[in-house]
Amino acid sequence: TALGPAHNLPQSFLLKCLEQVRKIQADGTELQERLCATHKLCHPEELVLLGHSLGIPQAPLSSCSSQALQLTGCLGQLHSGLFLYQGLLRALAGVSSELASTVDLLQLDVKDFTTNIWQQMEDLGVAPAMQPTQGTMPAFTSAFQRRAGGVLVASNLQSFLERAYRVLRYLAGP
Amino acid sequence: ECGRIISLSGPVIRLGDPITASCIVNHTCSHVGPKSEILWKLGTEFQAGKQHSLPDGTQESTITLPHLNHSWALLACYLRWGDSLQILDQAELQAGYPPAIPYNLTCLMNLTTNNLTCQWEPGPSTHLSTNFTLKSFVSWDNCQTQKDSIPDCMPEDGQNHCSIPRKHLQLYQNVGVWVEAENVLGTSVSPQLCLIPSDVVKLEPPTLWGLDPSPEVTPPQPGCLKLRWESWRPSLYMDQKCELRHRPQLGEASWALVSPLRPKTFQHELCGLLPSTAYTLQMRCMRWPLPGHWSDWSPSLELTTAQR
Amino acid sequence: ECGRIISLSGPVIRLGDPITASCIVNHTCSHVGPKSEILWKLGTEFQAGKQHSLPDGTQESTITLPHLNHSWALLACYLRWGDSLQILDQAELQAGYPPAIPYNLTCLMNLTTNNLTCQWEPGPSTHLSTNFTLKSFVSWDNCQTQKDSIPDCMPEDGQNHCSIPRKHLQLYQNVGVWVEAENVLGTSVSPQLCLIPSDVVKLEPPTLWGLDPSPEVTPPQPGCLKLRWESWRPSLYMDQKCELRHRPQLGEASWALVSPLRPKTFQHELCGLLPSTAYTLQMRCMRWPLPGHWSDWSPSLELTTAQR
Repeated sequence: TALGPAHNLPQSFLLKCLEQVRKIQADGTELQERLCATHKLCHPEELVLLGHSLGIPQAPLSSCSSQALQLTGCLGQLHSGLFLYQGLLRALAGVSSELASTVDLLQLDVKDFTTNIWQQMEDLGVAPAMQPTQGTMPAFTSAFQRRAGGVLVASNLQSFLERAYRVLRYLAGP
Repeated sequence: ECGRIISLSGPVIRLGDPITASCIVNHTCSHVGPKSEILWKLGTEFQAGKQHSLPDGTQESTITLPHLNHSWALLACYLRWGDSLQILDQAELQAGYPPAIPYNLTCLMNLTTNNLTCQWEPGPSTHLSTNFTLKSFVSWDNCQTQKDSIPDCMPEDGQNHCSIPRKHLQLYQNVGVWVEAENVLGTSVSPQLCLIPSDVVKLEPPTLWGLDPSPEVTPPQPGCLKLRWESWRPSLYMDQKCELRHRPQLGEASWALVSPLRPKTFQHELCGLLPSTAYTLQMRCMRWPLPGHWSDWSPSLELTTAQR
Repeated sequence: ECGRIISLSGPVIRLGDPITASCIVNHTCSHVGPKSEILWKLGTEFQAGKQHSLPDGTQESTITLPHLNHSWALLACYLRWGDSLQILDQAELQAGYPPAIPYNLTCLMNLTTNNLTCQWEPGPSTHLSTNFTLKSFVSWDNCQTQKDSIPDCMPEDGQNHCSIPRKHLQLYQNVGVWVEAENVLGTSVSPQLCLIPSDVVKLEPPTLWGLDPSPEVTPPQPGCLKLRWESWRPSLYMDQKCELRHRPQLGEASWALVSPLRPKTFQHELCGLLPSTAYTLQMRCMRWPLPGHWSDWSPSLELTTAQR
């Protein structure tokens, strides 16, 4: 059912989600700025070819589009997407000493947000019986690939969060 | 070995409790006559004990000290040997109290260090080496049940605060936290706090700037000031409300308050003030509408209103 | 994997040496046409390399940089793909120098910390991470042969001094000590010092006191001063000689020297001075007759001679 702003999500849950999205966006921007400053990897569009060869997956949010918003499906896709990004960020481990703490913080904040969504799905009784398991992650075989992967993952995550923010903003109402 | 102390009531006792100790002198202690006198020395004071012989010729002296009024003392067992006094053995006596219940436990989430720092009042001194441990766990209900464990947080020696690192925290879930105090005489546990880290974020004050006239900034009207502000950068991801207070620098006027204000603005004209008067302005912010604490007031900004 | 850099002359080279690198693009890199152009970017500057195809269709571009004039640079291999440039790989280039020979190695025995602290000059910067190690051994001859080994002393990052703990030292035996510097381009070794720790004790200055008249101390004669001194307490076990220097506070008189003096005296009358004149006095001491270094001069003591 296409839901207008009327839905059974608690306002405090939505406000927390909006705050968490902003926090993760800030973490992501920090990572992007450091990758640019430290390793001169500043433009994801220069890494499209590498992205293809590394096979970095993207997370769909089709159930969250404002034209065809499907709440349960949207929450599920939000959770799966965040869960995917947790895995991608973990695969970046060892990216470089300068970036390690930034990636760790980003991963912790994504994990917190994933937990919040899962808990809300449980409260609504729409959570799958089993927590999802992580699919195969790209294998970064060099320091450069981890850094380039960092740029691509951060850039994809920012656009994912942008779409998530729009639907959460819509659900939270004016 | 000629003799030694057997302390009956433990090396560490409660301050004020009596201590009983006995010292035995083996009959095999060759240099010693059968009826040699055993003496006790507590600190610098000699005392006699009750001395008797055991069937095998061993001499035993027992002493009961009504109450130890020092938290630490040396108790020595002497033997009179000719006209000298010989130390046979020495015991360190410690006295103190079991730990009081730690109280006033409070926690703040620090966005710079990303730690949850908790502090508490340890209560009166126990005179004994007492270890404090900050215990906590993640809970998905209001701290009735544990969802995830968190490693114990051991404060640095003598400190009554401890910081739980970000990696053990879930910022938007409940954390049950309490303090355990332990020494040789016992253990005590503080009441448990149940809090959500992101609700106890410690906000640093916002920053206030005056706006100098420039192409983009027209000079303020008489009796007005132009300023801008931004809440503490690491907290910008939080929705916040802020309040501004101002008063003329001179005189004893009380603060006037302007509230609520957005956490960030590039140009704000504050009017209704006395013309050509020097004003002191301060601002503070708070996470809102989600729960939070007020930051401290920002350092003062001094601005003078335009002349009529 | 579409392509990668194979740097032929190592990631770290001598500053000024040429660098040759090549980048290969696999023919399997599906999205890529057979004859795509490979470009290089050093820092922010694009450069073309010599490009050719290998029998298996792989494209290879080789570039030779005459000399690297930065100690650190990023070299990236790009592929022209449609109207965009795609990064295939990136290498961090480091250039610097092998370590110079450390010089001016000196050591002092510190009687407070009981460490033998040695310091040296590292020589010009190598632009590379360079580790310094203080090596030493105990010798019963003049450092020709090793009697006992001493563990390597690793200075803290960036420091050019290191302290050998007392437990590794024999204070009255020779110690052979030198510095080794190492980085990825090479190793260098300083000349070896051969010293006896107790001969290089760093003495702190003695302490000087004026003597106020009292029952035991009769007031000084006109033109005389009464004082006492004691050399630095931790060094009192050493025979020492000390020297005193004095001069009127006012005016430009040069120091007068009184030497040699015992390291400790309870009462010394210094005469031959101008009456009712304020004098500045300082003292220093040195281990003697055994070898040693002069301490610094003590802080000044101001005393005024009695009137005529």
